Amino acid sequence: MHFDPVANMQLLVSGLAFGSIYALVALGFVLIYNAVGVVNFAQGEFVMFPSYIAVTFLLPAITVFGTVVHWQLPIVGVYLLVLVLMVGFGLLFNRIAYHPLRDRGWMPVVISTIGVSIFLRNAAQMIWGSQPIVMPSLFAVDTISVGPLHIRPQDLLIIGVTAVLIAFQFFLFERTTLGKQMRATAQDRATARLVGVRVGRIVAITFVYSALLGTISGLLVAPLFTVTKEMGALIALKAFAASIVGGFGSIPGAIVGGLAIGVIETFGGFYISSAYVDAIAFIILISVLLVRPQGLFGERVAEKA
Amino acid sequence: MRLDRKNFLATTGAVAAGAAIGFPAIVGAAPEPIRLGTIPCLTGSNALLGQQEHEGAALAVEEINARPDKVYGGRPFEIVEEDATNDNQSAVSALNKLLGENVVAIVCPVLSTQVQAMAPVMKTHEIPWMTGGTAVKNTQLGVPGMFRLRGSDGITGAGMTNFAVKDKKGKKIAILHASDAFGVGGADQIVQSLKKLGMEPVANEQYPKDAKDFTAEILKIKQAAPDVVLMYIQNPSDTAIILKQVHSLALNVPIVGSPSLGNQTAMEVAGKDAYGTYCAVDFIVGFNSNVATHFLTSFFRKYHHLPDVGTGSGWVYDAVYMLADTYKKQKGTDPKQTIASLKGIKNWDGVLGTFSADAEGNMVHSVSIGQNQDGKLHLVKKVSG
Amino acid sequence: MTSNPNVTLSGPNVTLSSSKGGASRPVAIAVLIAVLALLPAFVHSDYLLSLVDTAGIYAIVVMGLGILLGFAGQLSLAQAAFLGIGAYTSGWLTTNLGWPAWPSMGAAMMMSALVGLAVGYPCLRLSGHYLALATIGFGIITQLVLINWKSVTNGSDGMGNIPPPQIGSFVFDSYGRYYYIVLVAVLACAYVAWRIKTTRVGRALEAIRENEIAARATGIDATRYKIIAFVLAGAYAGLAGSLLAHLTKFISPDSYSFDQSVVFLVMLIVGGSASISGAILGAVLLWFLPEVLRPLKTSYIMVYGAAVVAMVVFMPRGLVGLLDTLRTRFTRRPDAA
Amino acid sequence: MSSADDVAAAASGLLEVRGLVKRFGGVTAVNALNMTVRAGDVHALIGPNGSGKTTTLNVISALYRADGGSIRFDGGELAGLPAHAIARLGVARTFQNIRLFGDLSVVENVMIGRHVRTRVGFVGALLPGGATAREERETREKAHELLRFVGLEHVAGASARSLPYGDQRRVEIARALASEPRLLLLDEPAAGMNPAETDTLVVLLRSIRERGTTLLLIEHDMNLVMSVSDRITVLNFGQHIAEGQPAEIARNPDVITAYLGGTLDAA
Repeated sequence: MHFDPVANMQLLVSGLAFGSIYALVALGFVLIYNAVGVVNFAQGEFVMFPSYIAVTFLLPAITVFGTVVHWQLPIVGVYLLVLVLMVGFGLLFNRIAYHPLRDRGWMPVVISTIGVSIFLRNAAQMIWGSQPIVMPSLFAVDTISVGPLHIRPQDLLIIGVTAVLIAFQFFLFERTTLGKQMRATAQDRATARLVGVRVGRIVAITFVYSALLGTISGLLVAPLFTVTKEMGALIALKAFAASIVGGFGSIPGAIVGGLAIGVIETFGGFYISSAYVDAIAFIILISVLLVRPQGLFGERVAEKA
Repeated sequence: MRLDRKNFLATTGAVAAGAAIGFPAIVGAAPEPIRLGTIPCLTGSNALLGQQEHEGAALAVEEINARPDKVYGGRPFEIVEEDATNDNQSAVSALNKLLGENVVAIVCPVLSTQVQAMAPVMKTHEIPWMTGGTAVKNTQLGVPGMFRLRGSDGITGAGMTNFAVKDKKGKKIAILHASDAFGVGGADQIVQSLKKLGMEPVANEQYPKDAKDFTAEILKIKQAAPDVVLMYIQNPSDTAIILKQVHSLALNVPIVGSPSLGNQTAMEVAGKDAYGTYCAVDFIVGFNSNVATHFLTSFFRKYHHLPDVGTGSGWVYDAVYMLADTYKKQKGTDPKQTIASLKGIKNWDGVLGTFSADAEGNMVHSVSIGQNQDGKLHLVKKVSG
Repeated sequence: MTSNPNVTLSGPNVTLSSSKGGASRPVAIAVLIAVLALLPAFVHSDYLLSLVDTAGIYAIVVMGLGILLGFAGQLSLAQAAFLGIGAYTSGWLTTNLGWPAWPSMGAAMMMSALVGLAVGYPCLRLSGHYLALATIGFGIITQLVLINWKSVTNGSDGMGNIPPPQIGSFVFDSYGRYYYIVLVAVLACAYVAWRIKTTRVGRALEAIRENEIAARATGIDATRYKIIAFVLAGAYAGLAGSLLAHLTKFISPDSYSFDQSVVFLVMLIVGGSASISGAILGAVLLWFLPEVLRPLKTSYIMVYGAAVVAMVVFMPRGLVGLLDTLRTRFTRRPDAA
Repeated sequence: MSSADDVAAAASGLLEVRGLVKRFGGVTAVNALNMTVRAGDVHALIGPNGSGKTTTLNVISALYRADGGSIRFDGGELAGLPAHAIARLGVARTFQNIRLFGDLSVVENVMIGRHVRTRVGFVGALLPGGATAREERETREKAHELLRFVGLEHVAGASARSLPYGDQRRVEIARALASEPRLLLLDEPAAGMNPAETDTLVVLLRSIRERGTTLLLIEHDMNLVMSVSDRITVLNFGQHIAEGQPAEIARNPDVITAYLGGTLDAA
């Protein structure tokens, strides 16, 4: 294997694009973790479900519940529609899977999110069947060539949208009242409640925001992935890993963790072994955990006795 | 012992009604249906394959039951379907359930690992097992009554290799395959076929389950500068994504794929990215018999989409018709008799071509190489194993 | 403020379930075992027997997870990997070295226990979600090794022709016969778990689960006990893996996935995590539930997912908690006044 | 205090803390602390909030690692040993924010306290009857006896979490006593108790002392401190500012200043 600068650039772009998706989904994990202290195992379905809804309205013809429908709507309208529907989805998810269990510790919530995940995956199969579905791309060309480098515009879009969302999130958390309330809830719910934050509402908003992050990730990757009921599962697992590498609960950690896993995986697949590519990610993850159990950006939890 | 609640109610109902009017329930009842078992993977990550299997069987049964000339003794076919899901344990329990359902033949799941997991149970039952699993091993498990209605990986792998080396004049062959049993098995067959030609692959890349980014694998293959790339992949979605990335990374060499490359779903999903690629397939539209044409039209009429003929629906459709013909011919549904009859099948015309059983129960002995020309598969040549 | 006398309601015998459960308890257990032992005499369907055999084997895995999670409070999402290690140890020893099944089962148990030790030790520094992720990682790596280490595992093709156990010329080659092996194994594992739970080691594990700092300050070597829990969970899963391998006679890496580990976790939580009977009940119920739902065709997994959510929401302490509540409701009435 | 007193104290010191340092980041919580706890005494450690009392206790019981100095218990060095080893040597403790095994019953909590005085391991547990059963029985009897001692036998079967606050503190004490410690560290045992409960606690602490257990006590309730303590160490900003008998301490001007000019007239 000789060193090839073009190949390396190619790997970097692809790694960053995938890393951006991991980072976006990881942000969703981190938000929910911060707000309610649990991991949402249905986060992958937050990516998958909106993708299905989007293709349902985008394609000239699609089979829904065994009948062919022709709803082809303009792309911007569809994106907005999906986002609105996913707001409702986030609220419903909070109501069903989290709210009844909010005082029962993290384990029951984990199990209930697993249940929802099983439900949604198979509901998707019931509704849309098992055929993978292509989401139309926003771009007329699949690839642009820059010298010897071949770049997919979709990859650039993913990286760009992720950057914008990170900036937006920074603004939201640092500059707005809502963001400050979310942070207060994350840090200490009891105190937040004392100072007048409506914690229940903030938690609901967190679920909605997390669902929207999933939705955007889904809309971004669907043109590259094809829409299937499994499409969110592995992304979610890697994003979970990313959020832990970064330090659970840390937003910059989730971003750096996501990008790092994306890039390391792609390079690892090329230089070490593509058969063991998932192992590479997890070996790095476990090593990070053992050296720095709080993750790269996590704060060392003060020992309390 | 039948566990199905509906059947239980129907039976008790009939008995009660019979008793009420003073007749035994049997008299005047419709002819007893011929119960045929199927075990597709209806749920889990291979649900697509299972759905296609289900569609093929359902279509065949519907047609046969409507055609007096195909029905033996006026007895309609009835399908007893159990979900093999995605894991071996559930597949085995589905099989055990079916075996208690009084079925006369069983159509196996298309996943070879499931077939092998079921083999110990299958060995203890002498009934016809119709499989579409392509692992060479499937017909060598010592299961009496095992019949394969598709070309094995041995035939397909050799066909692809020979085409790449002899027709495309490939001197440097690269392989890209999935890490599942299908991909690994097929890649092994290709390596063996290359060895027979005194060659070794210049790259042999395996991608992990559920992978969505193939940049690393494709770039590695590109660095090996092959003349031809052979792909052995079952999942049509993977196939399509790989073709897209092969295209965007400008790996511009002839590609010869396993049947999934010529699979309807993969071709639709990959679109332009699949144009010009070759594949080894059991079936090519327009180059098969009238049976095939009929199958395609009635399939489309029923399901509003085109079938995945080879991997998915065609072989199951053929399996059901083959059983129907056999029952009619031998005037009975006795499983042992059926096994004997199936062993003697010669030049039987089905959707996937002409079937002749060999000693191991393999019924298909050749494979076609097709090329995707603007979204349609065209026959390039037929190769035998 | 004086203490509320009502809190004594449950009484030491109920909550401790150790030495003095009254005379009825051993009798009830003996009757239950007798009924279970006679089961194959009444059930002749291979389908049902195969389900029962598998349910029993899964109960063993879930009991092991119960020791780790239910007793010691350490979440592992790698039980399926340990199951795989057990299955492949057994498979490799019997098909490659020609070992008989019995010693292979022992070796499978040992092997999984050893790996449990190797994994448990570095993971001790982690807790909660971090531990969960480290074990997910271990599970995924194990599955990749099973797929890629072809010279030993035969890769994705899987390993076939694993012989059934036999005593003399009596071969355990039917579901009915194998049932007795599974029954003995389940009872033995339940006995071990019960002895652990009701003696000093179990109390130490529960102390760690409830409050690790207090447990350490009480003189409990938390590190050592957590390792014991990891090793036991590994051993249980290893035994189960081996039992499964000799039952199905074919193993392949796809059975030992993360999803399968999740299934075991759900079984435990639905059953009732800190209870042995809960682990068994959960395993049996959730293994049978999809089977019962089979007539729903493809929608059954969807219903199964919804059922899991409903069970967690409406049965906070799992099935065992629900049964306890019902029992209390029906038996406490006379002296409730 | 004369140097002769010091020598005498050192000679009979069950616990000797010398030059103990504990830092958190840039903050020095305990700074070169010296303290001698004599065998058989009730020794109180007092000081304003944030003066490093709890930190000192946590370092002694190895929940924190010391950054310097030595802690000698009965002549042996504790610094560097893990928490469970220290408990094994005979140092038990309670916690400021109660740390019971909440889901377990009261008697089980106390039985767990017997851990270091019992042996049955994993293998022993599997063998039926004999030694295991005997030890189990003894453990349970001992636990009930201790619950009687702290006045809680009637709630033995209740879950620890369900008890009122004051009772939970007594369960913690019973659990600590179950290990038959030579030194018992109590971190604000009266916190959250009403006056009646505090009175009971005083009686309890005295009877623990009569059993021959040395007590090192952190407490804010000065009535309690003055009435049960034999000696008092006063901390401020992590430093030792006075040590002596209650009466001496109550007169010490440094101590009075530390408590913001207040007087300890309660004594």
